[in-house]
Formats: sequence, C-alpha cells, structure tokens
Amino acid sequence: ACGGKGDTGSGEKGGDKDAGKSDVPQELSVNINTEPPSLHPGLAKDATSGTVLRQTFEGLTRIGEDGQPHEAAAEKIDISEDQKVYTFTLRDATWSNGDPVTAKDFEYAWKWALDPNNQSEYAYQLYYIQGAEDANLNGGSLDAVGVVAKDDKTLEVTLANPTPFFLELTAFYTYLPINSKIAEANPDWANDAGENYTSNGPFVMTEWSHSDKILLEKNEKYWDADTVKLTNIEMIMINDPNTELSMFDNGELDWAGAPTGALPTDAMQALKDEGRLVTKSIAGIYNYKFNTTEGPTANVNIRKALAHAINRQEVIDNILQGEQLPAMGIVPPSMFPENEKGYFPDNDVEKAKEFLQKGLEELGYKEASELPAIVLSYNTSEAHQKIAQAIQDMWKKNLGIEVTLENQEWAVYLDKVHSLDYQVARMGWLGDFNDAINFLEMYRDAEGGNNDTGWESKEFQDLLAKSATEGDHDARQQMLKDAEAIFMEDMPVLPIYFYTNNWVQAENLKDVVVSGLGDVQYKWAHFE
Amino acid sequence: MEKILEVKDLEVSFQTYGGSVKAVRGVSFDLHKGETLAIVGESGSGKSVTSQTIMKLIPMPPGKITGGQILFNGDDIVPKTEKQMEKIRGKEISMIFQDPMTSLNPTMKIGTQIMEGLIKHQNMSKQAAKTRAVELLNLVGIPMPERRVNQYPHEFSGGMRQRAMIAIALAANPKLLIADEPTTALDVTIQAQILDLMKDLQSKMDTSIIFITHDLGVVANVADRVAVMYAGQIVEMGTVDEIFYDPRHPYTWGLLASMPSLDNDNKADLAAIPGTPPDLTNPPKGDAFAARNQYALAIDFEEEPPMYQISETHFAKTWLLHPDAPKVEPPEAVKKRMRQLSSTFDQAVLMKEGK
Amino acid sequence: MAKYIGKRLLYMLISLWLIITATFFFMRIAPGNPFTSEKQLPPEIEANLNAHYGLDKPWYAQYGDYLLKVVKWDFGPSFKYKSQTVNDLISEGFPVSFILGMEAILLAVAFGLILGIIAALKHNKWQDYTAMIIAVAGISVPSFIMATFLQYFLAIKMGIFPVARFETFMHTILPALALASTPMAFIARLTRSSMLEVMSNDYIKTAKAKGLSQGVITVKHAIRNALLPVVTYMGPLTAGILTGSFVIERIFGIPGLGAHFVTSITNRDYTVIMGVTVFYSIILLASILLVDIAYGIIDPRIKLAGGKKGE
Amino acid sequence: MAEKLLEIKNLKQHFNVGKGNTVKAVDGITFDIYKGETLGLVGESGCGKSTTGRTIIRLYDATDGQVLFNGEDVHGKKSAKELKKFNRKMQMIFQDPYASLNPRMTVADIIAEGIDIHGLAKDKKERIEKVYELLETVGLNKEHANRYPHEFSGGQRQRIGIARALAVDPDFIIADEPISALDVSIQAQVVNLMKKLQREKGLTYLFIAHDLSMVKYISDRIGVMYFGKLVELASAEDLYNNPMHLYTQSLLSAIPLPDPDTERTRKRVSYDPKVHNYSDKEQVEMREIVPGHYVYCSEKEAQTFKAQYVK
Amino acid sequence: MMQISKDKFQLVGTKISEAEKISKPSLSFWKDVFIRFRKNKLAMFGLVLLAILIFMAIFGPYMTEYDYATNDLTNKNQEPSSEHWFGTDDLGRDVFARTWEGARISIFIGVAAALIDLFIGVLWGGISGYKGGRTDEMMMRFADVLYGVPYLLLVILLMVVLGQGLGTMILAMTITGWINMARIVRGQVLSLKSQEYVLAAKTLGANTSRIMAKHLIPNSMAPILVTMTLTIPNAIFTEAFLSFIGLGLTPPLASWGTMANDGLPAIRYYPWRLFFPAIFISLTIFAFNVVGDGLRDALDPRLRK
Ligand SMILES: Nc1ncnc2c1ncn2[C@@H]1O[C@H](COP(=O)(O)OP(=O)(O)OP(=O)(O)O)[C@@H](O)[C@H]1O
Ligand SMILES: Nc1ncnc2c1ncn2[C@@H]1O[C@H](COP(=O)(O)OP(=O)(O)OP(=O)(O)O)[C@@H](O)[C@H]1O
Ligand SMILES: [Mg+2]
Ligand SMILES: [Mg+2]
Repeated sequence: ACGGKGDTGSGEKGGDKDAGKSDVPQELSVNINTEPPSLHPGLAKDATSGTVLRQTFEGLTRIGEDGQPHEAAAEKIDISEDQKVYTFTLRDATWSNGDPVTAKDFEYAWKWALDPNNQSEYAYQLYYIQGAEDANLNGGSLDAVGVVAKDDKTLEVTLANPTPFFLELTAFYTYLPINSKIAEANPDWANDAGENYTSNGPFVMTEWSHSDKILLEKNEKYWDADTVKLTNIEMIMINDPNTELSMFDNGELDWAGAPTGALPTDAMQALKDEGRLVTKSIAGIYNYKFNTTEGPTANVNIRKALAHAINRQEVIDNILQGEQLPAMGIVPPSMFPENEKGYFPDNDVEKAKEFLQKGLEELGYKEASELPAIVLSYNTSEAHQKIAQAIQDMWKKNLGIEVTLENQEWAVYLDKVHSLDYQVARMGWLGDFNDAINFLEMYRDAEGGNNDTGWESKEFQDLLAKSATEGDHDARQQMLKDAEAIFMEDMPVLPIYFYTNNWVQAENLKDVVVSGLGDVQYKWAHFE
Repeated sequence: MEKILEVKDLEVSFQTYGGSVKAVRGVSFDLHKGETLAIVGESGSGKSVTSQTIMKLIPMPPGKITGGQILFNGDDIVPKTEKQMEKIRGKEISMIFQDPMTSLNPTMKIGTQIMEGLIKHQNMSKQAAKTRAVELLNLVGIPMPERRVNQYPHEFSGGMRQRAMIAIALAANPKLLIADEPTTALDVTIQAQILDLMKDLQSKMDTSIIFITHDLGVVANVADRVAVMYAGQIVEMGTVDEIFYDPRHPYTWGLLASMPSLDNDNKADLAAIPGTPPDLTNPPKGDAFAARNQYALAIDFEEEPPMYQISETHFAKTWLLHPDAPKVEPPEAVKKRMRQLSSTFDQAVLMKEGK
Repeated sequence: MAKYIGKRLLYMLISLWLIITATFFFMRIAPGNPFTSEKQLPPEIEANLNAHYGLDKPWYAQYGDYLLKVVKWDFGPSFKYKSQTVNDLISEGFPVSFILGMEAILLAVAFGLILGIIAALKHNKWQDYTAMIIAVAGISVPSFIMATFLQYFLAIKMGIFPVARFETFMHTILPALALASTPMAFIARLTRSSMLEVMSNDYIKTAKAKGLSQGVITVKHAIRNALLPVVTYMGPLTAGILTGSFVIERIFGIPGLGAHFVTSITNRDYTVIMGVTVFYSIILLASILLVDIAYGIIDPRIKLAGGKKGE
Repeated sequence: MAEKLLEIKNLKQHFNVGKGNTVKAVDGITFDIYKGETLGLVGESGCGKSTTGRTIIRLYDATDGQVLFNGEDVHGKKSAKELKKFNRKMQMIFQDPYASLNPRMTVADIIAEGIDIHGLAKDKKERIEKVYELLETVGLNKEHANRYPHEFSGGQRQRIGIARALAVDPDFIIADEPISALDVSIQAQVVNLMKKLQREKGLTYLFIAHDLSMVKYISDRIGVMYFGKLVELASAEDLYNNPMHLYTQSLLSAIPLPDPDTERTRKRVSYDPKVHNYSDKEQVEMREIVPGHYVYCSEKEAQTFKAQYVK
Repeated sequence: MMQISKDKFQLVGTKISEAEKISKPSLSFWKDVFIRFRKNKLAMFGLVLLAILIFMAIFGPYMTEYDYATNDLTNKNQEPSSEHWFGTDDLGRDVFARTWEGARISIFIGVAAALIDLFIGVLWGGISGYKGGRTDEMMMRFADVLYGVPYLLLVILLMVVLGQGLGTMILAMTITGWINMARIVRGQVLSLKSQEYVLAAKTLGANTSRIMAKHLIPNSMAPILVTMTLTIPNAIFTEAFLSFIGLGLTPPLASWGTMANDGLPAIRYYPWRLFFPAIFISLTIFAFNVVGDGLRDALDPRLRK
C-alpha cells in the first residue's frame, strides 16, 4: 500500500533520504471511525474528538515519542516546592490566523470549561486545580480558580493537591488553549472548519464534512513547523472494520485499526501470519464487575472462584488475538509493572474450586448447581458477546456453574449497571492519564462515580486519601499498590485483560506516535 | 359471388390443467363478399374461438390449431407467422369484441386508440390520423367527436364505447369484419342503434361480416346466412329464412322454442332445453347434443351424425334426416313458424366427407 | 383535486402530530438519556445539563415547547454532535441519501420493470424462469449480505469499484446496487404478475386485432396499466430508500441520513430522534400521497374523491 | 285487487360520488306490489333498476322515502332480531351467477347459509336434508351438494342462487336480472323454475330485466324506468298493447324478434326526453290514465293519452 | 355408405340425468388447488426443498456428535472437513450443528412472525376495508402512525418492558410487520365487499364477522399467501437486523441471520462461516417464494376450469 489516494500521478517513487520528502507525497489518510462529537477543546469528551484536537491544538505540554510530557506551548515550567503551584512560561507562538498564543488563552479556555453555563462534560478533568470543582459544581466563583495569566507569557496554576501527573494532564484536550479573541466574539467558532476555527497545533483543519471526513493541513505558523513533514491528513469516518481494512488493502487508507479505527477480529490471525499486525499495549482494562450487594456474587469466595476459573490466555489467543495481556490485577502494567503477573495465576481451576466450595458452604449450598442462576450481562457487541460465550463455557466446564447471557442496548445497559441491576457485567476502563489513580479512584465510594459494584472499603478509601496528598512518588505508588491489593482481596471486579492497540500501517509510513494511553499523534509522521 | 373466406375442417384445442379442451371440432363454412354470416349457439360452443382463430388471436399456448385451413382470399392463414399476421389484422380483417367495457384500454384516449391502426396500416401522419379518427367517430354517430377523441373510455357510456370499438374496427376499411357478440352487453335500445349502424356501414363499404351472438332476435335482424354451433361443431347452417322458417336440427328447434314470443299470451312454460352443455374435455360419444335432445335416437348416443344437405344453402347435422329416421314433429312454437321454402330439396342429401 | 389534496394534507398533519407525540413519549420512557455514558457524570453536572436543555421541566412543558419548535421547523441542537443542529444533520445527510436513494430507485425500477416485462412476455419460457430466479435471488439475499458480496468481489477482488465512501459517481454504484437489489426483485415480480394480468385483458386482444406488433402493444398498452401495483409499492419504498439505510451506509461509509435513525436512538439524542422521525414521516406520508396522485395520472378512471362515500 | 305486500313510497337513493356530485340513481318512485304477483321492472342499463331492488332489501340505506313490507317500514330503526326476521321474508336473486356464489364454498354450504344464520335446522342431519330438498326443488340433485360453484354451468349456478334464497322460506323475492347473463336455452330453464316456485309457494317477485319479451312473459304488471324515475306502470298486456310513454314505445320498438320477416320491416322509434318540453309550471307526476295504467306525465299529456287509449 | 340397423333409429328422448351430470370427478376446492399445484414443477421443487430444510432443522442437530453451543477454542475456524462438515466458527463450534439449530429458530421465527402478521393484518385490514368510511380512515391512519414511529425505539421499549427472549423478539418483529398485510387485505376486501355473493350473504342476514370469515377472507387467500411468503424472509432478516444492533437472540443460541452476521466479516478468511447460513437463508426464502407463487397460481380463479 502506497500512501496515495489514487491520484499519485507522479511516476517517481521511493526516493532515498537525500532526495528529501518532496518525492513521496506526504499525505496521510486515516480512518477515525465516527464523526467527532465536538472539536471544541472544552466540550470534547471522547477519543475521536481527542484524536483530531491533538493534531490541531497544542497544550502546555505534549506527550513525546518517549511517552513523557515535554514542553510544548510552554517553554519553561516551574513547579513549586509543595508541587502545588506550576508556573508556565509560554513560547512565542501564534494561532493559525496569526494571533499570538497568550497565557490568557489558556486561562480563558480552562475557565470556560469550568463555567457551569457551558455544559462541559469533561470539566472534571480540571478539578485538580484549586477551586475548580467548587466553581464548576457548587457555584463557586470562577475568579477563585487557581489559573492566572500573570502576563501574556506567564500562566500560573495552583493545584488543590500535589498532583504528580499534572504535567501529563496539561497535554490533555480539556487543557488545550482557545483563541480567546475569536471565541469571545463568536461562541460558535468550533462548529465548522473555516477562518474562525483557529488552532495552534501542528495542523489546521481546512474542511469538516460532517459524518464524512475531516481534512487537516500542515500549519505553517506552528512554532515547530520544521518537524512536521505531512502536508495533509485526511481523516475519514468509516464505522465498519471490514471496510476499513479493505480500504487499507486497496491503498485507500494508510492505517487501519487502533487507535483511531478498528480491525475485524477475524482478520487478526491472517494479519499476524502475514507479519503486518502491529501491537502496542495501552493503559486500559477489560473486566467484569460483580454486584456485591446481592445474589451469589455478594459472596467474596464465589467471586474469587469465578475469577480464578477462567482461562484468560485462551480467550486472548483465540478470540481477541491482539496479544492482550491477561489481567490478574486492575492497574495496567504500564503503571504497575508487577501487574504483568498479577495477584493470582491465570486459569487456576484448582484454586477456583476451593473458593467455590468455601463460597457454597458459606451460602449454605452443597453444589454449584444449587446456586441461583447467574446472569452475565454485556452491552451489544460482537467481541463482548464472544468473550461472554467463552467465559460462560469456562465457568460451566470448570465450576459447573450455569450462567445465562444477557445483552442490552448500550444506554439501557448503562442504566442497569449504574443502578446495580445486574449480577455480572462487562465494563472497560481506559486511562485518561498515565497514573494508577485512574483505575482505583472510581471504587472509592459505593455510591456514585463509576463504581457500579456496591463495594466499599474504609481501608481502601484511607489509602487513596493519603496518596492524594503524598508528594513523594514512590511512597504514593506504594499506597496505591496497597489499595489495589485490598481491592483484589475482595474482588468486586474480575479483571480479564489489559488492552492493546492493534493496527496495520503503510510500510513507508514512519513515526506515527501512539502513546501508552492509546493517543495518536501525527506531528512527527512522514512517508519514506 | 366472390368468396372472401373459406374455413375448412377447422380444429382448435386448448391445453388446460383439466386436460385438452376441444373447443372447435371440425368447423367448415364460407363467406361471400358483402355478406353477413351469423353464428349462433350457446355459451361455450366455440363461437368466439372460431372467430378469433380466423385472426389467429387465440392465445397460443394454451391454444393450438390442430387441423384445417382458413383461406382468406384464397390464402391460407394457418401457417402464417405473427409478423405476417400483423399485416392482415386491422387492415384486411377487423374485430369487434363482446364487452365494450373491457375491450378498450382504460388508460388511453379513445382518439389514440383509433389512430393507432391508421398510423400503422395507412402510414398516416398523427395529424391526418386524428382528423380521420374524428371522422370515424362522427360516422358511427358519436356527437361532438372533436371533443370525444380526447376522452377516456370511462367517460363514454356503454353504447358509445361499442361505437368507438366499431370505429376502431372500421378504421382500416377491412374486407372482413368479425363482430363477436357486439351487443350482448348492451340494452335493447342501444343494441338496436348499433345494429342499424353496422348494417348501414356494411352497405356503404361492402364489407363481409361474421356476426356472433346467441340472441336469435338479433340474428333475424342482421344475418344473410346463419350457422348454428353446438359443442364445437356447426350443427346447422342456412340462409336466415331457412333457419327461422325451416329449421331441421333439434337444437335449433330448442333455441327457437325457448324464446317467449311477445304477441303470444300463452303463459304456459317455455320450452326449455334441459340440462347443460357437454364438457369439451371429453366430448360425449355420438351426437354431443343427444343427452339433452328430446328427439334423440338410439344411434345418437353411439355415432356422430353426418352432415345432410337440405337445399343449396341449407345443411344440418342430425340423424333425423336419415331416411330411416322416424318422422318427428318439432315443438309447437317451431311448428307455428315452419313454412315450405321453394329451394328445399325433396330429400335430404348426405354430404360426402371432405366437402 | 385541490380540495382532495387539502384534505389529505390535513390528515397528514394529524398523522404527523400523532407520530411526534408517540415518539416523544416513547423516547422519554426508554431508559437512559443523552448524557448516559460509561464514565458517569457528576450529578451536579448532569443536573446542569438537564437544566440547560430544558429536560428538567415537566413533560407537558417540554412537549409543548417541542411542538412549537417543530412548527417553526427548528429541531434544536443535537445533544451528541455539539457543533451541529438537527437541521444541519438533516440538510447534510439527506442530499447524500437522496442521491444514493434515487440512483437505487432508478436501478430498481429500470431493471425490475425490464425483468418483469421480459418474464411476462416470455411466460413459462426460459427467459421467464431466468428472470424470476434472478428476482427470487434478489429477495433471498438480504441487503447486508449483498453489500458485503459486492464489496468483496467487485471492489476488493476485481478492483473495479472503490471499496467505500461517497466521493465520485463510481463510489455510488455498489451501494446503490446493494440497496436496489431487493426492491428490484420485488418490482420484477410485481411487474410480471401485473403484466400477465394486463396481457390477459380484452383490450390487449383489441390492440392485437388492430395489427399492432407485440412491442408496440407492450410499450403503449400493457406497461402503463401494469404499473399500478408497482406504484403502490413505491410509496413506502421511496420513503425508506431516500432517507437512507443504516446498514448500507455503514458498510460503505456513506455520510447519509440513514445512520442517524439508528445512532440517534442508541445515543438517546432526543432532538435528533425527533428530527429524523418527523422528517422521515413527512417524506413517508408525502410519498403515500404522491402515489395516490400518481394513480390518478396513470389511470384516468381513478378519481381522487373528495370524501369517502358512506356505505 | 289482491292485498298489498309491499308499498314503495317516494323512494330516493342518491349516491355521493365526490366533489359534491350526487348520482340520483333512484329519484322518487312510488309503487305497490301485491301478494302473489310478479312485478317486472324494465329500463335501460343504468336507469336505477338494481338500485331500486337493493334499496328495497336494505342493501342501501334509502336517501328518502319509505318501503313498507306488510305495513312495516323496512328502513325504520330495527333491532338485530327484527332485522333477521325481515331478512327471512325478503330475498334476492342476483344477476351474475358467477359472481353471486362464493367460489370457496360448497354448494351445500352456500344453500345452507341462511339456514345457519337463522338456525333453521336442529342438527347437521336436518340441515343437509333441507339442502337436498332445496336442490331437488330447483332441479338439481343430492350429488351436487358437495361440489363447488366453478363446476357448474351458468343455469345451474343460477338455480343454486335460487335455492339459497328459498332456504329461508321468503315471501318476496327480488330477482335482479336473473337471466341476463344466461344464454337463451338456459334462460327458459330458470324462468320456468321461477314460475313453478311461484305457483307452489305463492311467492311474490320483483323481476328486474331489460329484456321486455322475457319480462312480459313472466310478469303480471310491468314498470318501466327511465333515469331514476318510474315512467310507466301497467299490466303486462296493457303495457305491450298500449304503451303510452314515449320511452316505453321506444323500448318496445327496439326488441329484436326471432323472425326475419318482421325484422326486415322493423321501424325503430327513438326517444329523446326533450320532446316532452315540459314547462316549469307543469306538474309532472304518475297519473292513472286508465285503471291500473299509470304514466309519468303532465296533465296535458294525460289528456292526450286518455284520448288515444284503445281498448 | 355404411349400413345402420333400423332399430338404432328409435326415438329415445333426453337423458337429462346424463346431461346434468358433471363428468369431472367431484373435487373439493383445495384438492383442485393441490392438483394444479402439483403440476407446477418449480413449486413442487420448492415444497420438497422446504420439507428437506424442515427435516434437517428437526434432525440435523442430532446428526453430528457436536453440540451447537460447546466451544472448542483450539479448533476454531476450521475448514469444512469430514470431522466438521460445515467447518467451525470462531469459538470452535461446529457450524453444521449450529446451522440446523439456527434453522429451527429462523424458520420458526419466519413462520411465527408470518402467522401473527397474518392474523393481525387480516383482522385489521379486513375490518378497515369492510367497515369503510371513518373507521377505515382511522384504522389506516393508525397504521401510518405506527409506521412512522421509529422502529428501533419501539423495539428497545419492548425489550425493556418484556425483557429479552424469543417472545419479545417475535413481538418486535410483528409490531409493525402486520401493516403490510393489513394494507393488502384491506385492498382486497374493498374490491370484494361489493361482490354479489357478499350482498347475498347480507340479504340473508349474515353479520360482519360471518361475512369476513366465510366470504371475504377465504377469497383474499391468494394475495394473502403471497404476502405471507414475503413476510417470512422479512422476518428472518429483521431478526438478523435486530441481532445486528443487539436486540436479538441470546447467545449461544444462533439463527441463520445472526450466523450470517457473524460470518460476514470473515468472508475473506473463513468464507464457510458466511456461506452456509447465507445459502440456507436463500434456499429457504427461495422455497417459500416458489411455493407461494405456485399456491397463488393454483388459487387463481381464472385458471380454474
Ligand atoms: N384460453 C382458453 N383456454 C382454455 N379453454 C378455452 C380458452 N378459450 C376458450 N376455451 C374453451 O373453448 C370453448 C369454446 O369457447 P368460446 O369462447 O369459443 O365459446 P363461445 O361460443 O364464444 O361462448 P360465449 O357465448 O360464452 O362467448 C369453451 O369450452 C371454452 O372454455
Ligand atoms: N354504489 C354506487 N355508488 C355510486 N353510484 C352508483 C352506485 N350504484 C349505482 N350507482 C349509479 O346509479 C345508477 C343506477 O345504477 P343501477 O345499477 O341501479 O342501474 P341498473 O338499471 O341496474 O343498470 P343495469 O341494467 O346496467 O344493471 C348508475 O348511474 C350507477 O352508476
Ligand atoms: Mg364468446
Ligand atoms: Mg343492474
């Protein structure tokens, strides 16, 4: 597959390095699956929008090829002793329309998101900032929020707690700046490509054809424009993995699969055999939640039995086929490297049976068959369905537990899970930033949030609370580790696997950066 | 007189689920120029099939001409292809169908339907054809033809539709006009108008007409000669006077007797022909009419009667004309109308096969 | 005529109102709301959102507001696609679906009629059987399988057509074919049986007796009259095809309206649900009306009666 | 004269055919039918004969006027039970023997329909016996009971229709062109049967037809209809010998007779309603010219008619 | 001229019993239909095909030792072989067993939906057409409205209210499926209700339900049957669509529709997973269609002789 869109009339091909980039058209064609719901940094709340924003905008930092945050819009970053005050000095940069990028643009953007009148659903990403949560939820003053543009080039941010991952967060899309001049004059600026849609990233959006495609062009005004090789990016919206792969094979796409698209599972084996499949693990977990408040799953031993009795590797090898990692813990190994092993061995049927026995005794049953029927719920999707079927089969074979499957339409499903109207339910979680807290804090309170299991533990809560104020990285890491151990001991959630991203890409396409969170960046990408 | 049409031993059958229906079983007749031949007979006796076969309009399949010849101006029509037939249909031979309600295309203007034939056969321009169509409608007595040509059939009354049908049939000045029960669907007053019209046109254009009906009153009105059909065969044929005043076949008797007479106050039962016509899938052995025939002879149930000739123009297919047959009295109603006609032979003559 | 159409339009309005009402309430009863997501929102934010979109008002107020807006042809903003209003969604998606749909309808009608007519004229001959086997095959293969087949063989294997997307005319051929296959088959069958029916009518014999050739008879006398049942079928079909097909659009990556019918519902994107439903219903009801009017044009006997006569 | 069975008073039946147009199918007719007689009704096609018959038997609700059957108003409000009773007393034989028998029912079921509806048979055995009896009455036999209408000829079918009407033991039968669709040789069968039944059961007939010769044969009195109006009513003999209304004369002059000689000399009289040239002031109504002979005319015409009348 | 004995010329008169006799053997309407149907080779072929398919749906799953639900992940996506006649799917389940297990569901759903559509559609369309006037107007507008309300929404509500299951699914399929049938029946009834045999029944005092049941519906059979044969594929595909958007069957239960859906993406790699369900869907629909056509022809009154 050569990166053309069919109009590669120029006969010459494959220039050597010296000939430079001019030989190969530096035009990238990727699939982003769906229409991005919003390309307003303050309103975006999903991966697709993030993918576009990451190319067109630039935050204070940008996650580099090494996965670490690097200075981007900020030239210099000073962090106070208590790790609560960050002072960012901006570099000389302009918006795509030539306006300078100022500290005020950041302040404006963040406060805009926090302003309850603006209905930003991702405002909570900013809650690490002092006064942010209060302003957003409780009618606190926006002026009290700890973001101040000291001058055009200096932005001072005061945090509520020391937040070791804050720099990473400043690369996240909710933290992106907005051209305040334009936005103030024109609240609908982000609705379409055009002169109002100014951005400060490596690319600018030149066309947004809804539900069809987005065209990006290299931003010549970008401060680091020299690094950017691609002249054009075409992001099309095809929501069918087969079509995506076919288009890739037909040379109509330069990339198929994660993180922007998806590959058909049935193609995995073949792609792997052909050696084309690229795999990268990302910070995300696929797990089954237990309803710990009622039914057999309220019993910890039953939960453990179920967790031990499945052969994750087999599911991975035969169903997912994306070289995912079996999960026997809930924090991805990118954050807790020990979790490559996890808390217990995969497919430990013996142990599972012991747990089952114990559980049955506690519940007053003699045999597994006496257990009330267990219902395994998942939202409708082919992959979920296959996994559920495999696990259903394993539980039956290994424990003799009969499980019925129940699938639901997404909204209905969420409604049920959120209201604990289930027994075992599939859920996944992808990290927003590279820190274990991402995967733990949702289980802090039984009520609210994304706990969904009804499980709560004082110890767990205390550890999380302590970690929040802990400035020392290692100590904090240990506290979170301990919290995970407590969690795993009670097993309100059955971890299954850690996500990977799988894709195929044009052979001559280089340096597309996919982060450990599954974020893609084309800033450095180029065709050889 | 010049013979325009000669039908010889025509046999037609239809292949159906129930078996092969022998609708026409050896029909022979001829037709002279300017003459009107009426074909009568009850429903299903093969009148329509015979006439449609002359234009080769029966659906084939399931229909099939299994034997015989149709000589039109001496030229056999039977082996002709569809393409050749297109030159004859509507030009040499025209047809008027039974039901004016269904025989006109409901979605096409009357004018257009008349013009089609003109454009096809006389290479007329659209304009000329339209003018002619107006003339034709005028000719068949439709008032305001200029306006009527642009109307659809449903805007015409039954009588007017039948006139339009006649206009279509006459468009090409055909040598032979076949009218298949053209008035059965009309009420008496309109029927009378149509009959007058047809006679009028015939005298103007010297067309030959085959007129199919089962109404003897109509036959008496229009026909020069009459053929009586029963179960796919002609059972009696003669001039109109011969059939009405000297009928010889018991079926003809039955037909004549079953008509109530207007000036007769006798309220006795009508002389109905009992029973129902035979099933043509397996025609009965012998005379097809035998079972319903109150004059049936024993032989009628065994052997098909031959054709006897009673006069130069009069033929009948009944064993009653056999010298050995008993002399029978026709029913009262028929006897009353019987007269001695001068042309009648002294003795019925058995016709040779294959005449 | 004008009176008749006026009356029908009134009925259309009533039907439309009922559809809006039913949809409005069904939508609200269904679990979930536009803000349901895997990562649950803090309740305060959700309340804030509800207030902003007026979802905190009592149902009758919401319903009343909505009706008012529909009257003004303003379906409001999409909950999910923040940068677009429902009007935008429709005005961008519909032309695409419309073009594709028209292409499919033309294909279906043209080939359907041709197949049906051939089959009828060659009744019980091999042409008839071939045409009907094609037709039955068209009915037997669901459009999503047909789409995949076409894509696989014609685009991927043979490379004659592009795999997907909606760019040039070439891009539209495969999806149009996939969309057209079932209706085409259906039209072929309908045409065949009504042609057979028409061909057995007396006036065809009349035309034959005029010496017209088979071709002329077919074209001038038979087809028009055989068209009625096809036209009836075209009513709901047109509405369905013109407003797009979810499956086909998904497989071929076409930015049409069809996807919104499904995704708006799974997203609980209330305003979009209502918008596309109203839009679809108008097209549906209008095409049913058009069919009735077309009837009158095709068949002059059918008068558009102003009122249904009492028994 | 005999007892009145049926009195029809100023009966009107107007059909609304849309666009505010009405067809005055029956426009104010008045006549009586006596017990045991046959009243013939003739007139050209579309003049309202069938509508008259159907309105009398309540297949249509009369627009205006009254139908008194044995002194009771047929069109008055009736309970289901009364209606049923009335349905038993008045029956109808239809024009088209092909269309009037349900092709999916056996002859036995068709004939027994009335028996079933009115519960006239205690059990299956009695029911089938009644059917056999009726079949015999109309000249068919038991063997025909389990066959389907399509297996019968037109005359046989019409006889089945008669048997169906007789099954409920009616007093009065409306025969709407019972023989028009039959061919001559079969017509006589049916007419003979009807006469026989009248003799045996004392039935009263309203016999509708447009064939005057047959009507004259079967009827005691004849009414002539023209465009929704009754224009002449007289005994059969009198009407034939002394037709007064111009339309009646025209009708009589048009009947073709199976006699070539008379046909050759036939003079047809045509009728144009304009010849009456009624002025606005003239009262046009049914007037009795001689006892039992009514003509729809003006006073002036009545005088002329009286003068012309020959005994 | 051949000699005929004199006594043959004896007057014997009519033999009316003979003339009134119907020479064809007495055939009930349905027998007659059947005879004509049997002569239609294509239709007979369809009937045989259908019989085979139903036979296989009943006994097919028992012909192999494999169970439709048991996973065998190590043997996934096996080509058809003597071991697995139709190959295996992505969970290593035997496609042969699944195909016939699926046949049960698909055929059942198809037929059940068709029957229910038939019932409601005939009732609704019949009453609407027969009553006419305002009733007709209202009933038909109701159908329009139901047609206009988003189908998916209706289905989701049904699933929420009634829960997942075969019953719900059939309900979901018929909730709008009957409309088509109702329209057809209505049209038919409109044209039949002024037939003379209906009038005759009215004059005999028959009430509406009798006229519907004895006269109108039996005589609308031909279009009803044809519509029904089209409802069946519709139901089979609707089930697939419902499963496609996730409102269908609960796995490991499978239908042809869901199997075809699952197999669709595998067309390039494991074509048998699509091929078998797809071919059987097509064969079934083909069979129903030709049988339907055959029945319609056999029921056509104009062909009755
Ligand atoms: N297309 C056909 N298929 C099968 N049988 C046919 C066909 N056309 C005519 N017949 C049969 O041929 C026989 C003669 O029919 P034909 O129409 O000639 O009768 P007819 O004398 O014109 O009767 P009618 O007075 O009713 O018009 C009948 O038994 C009829 O059933
Ligand atoms: N249901 C109806 N709706 C509208 N018009 C009708 C209806 N029934 C009859 N008519 C009209 O009423 C008039 C009289 O019709 P009717 O059937 O009574 O005539 P008829 O004398 O019986 O004619 P025919 O001899 O043809 O049977 C006709 O113009 C007819 O078109
Ligand atoms: Mg005929
Ligand atoms: Mg009438």
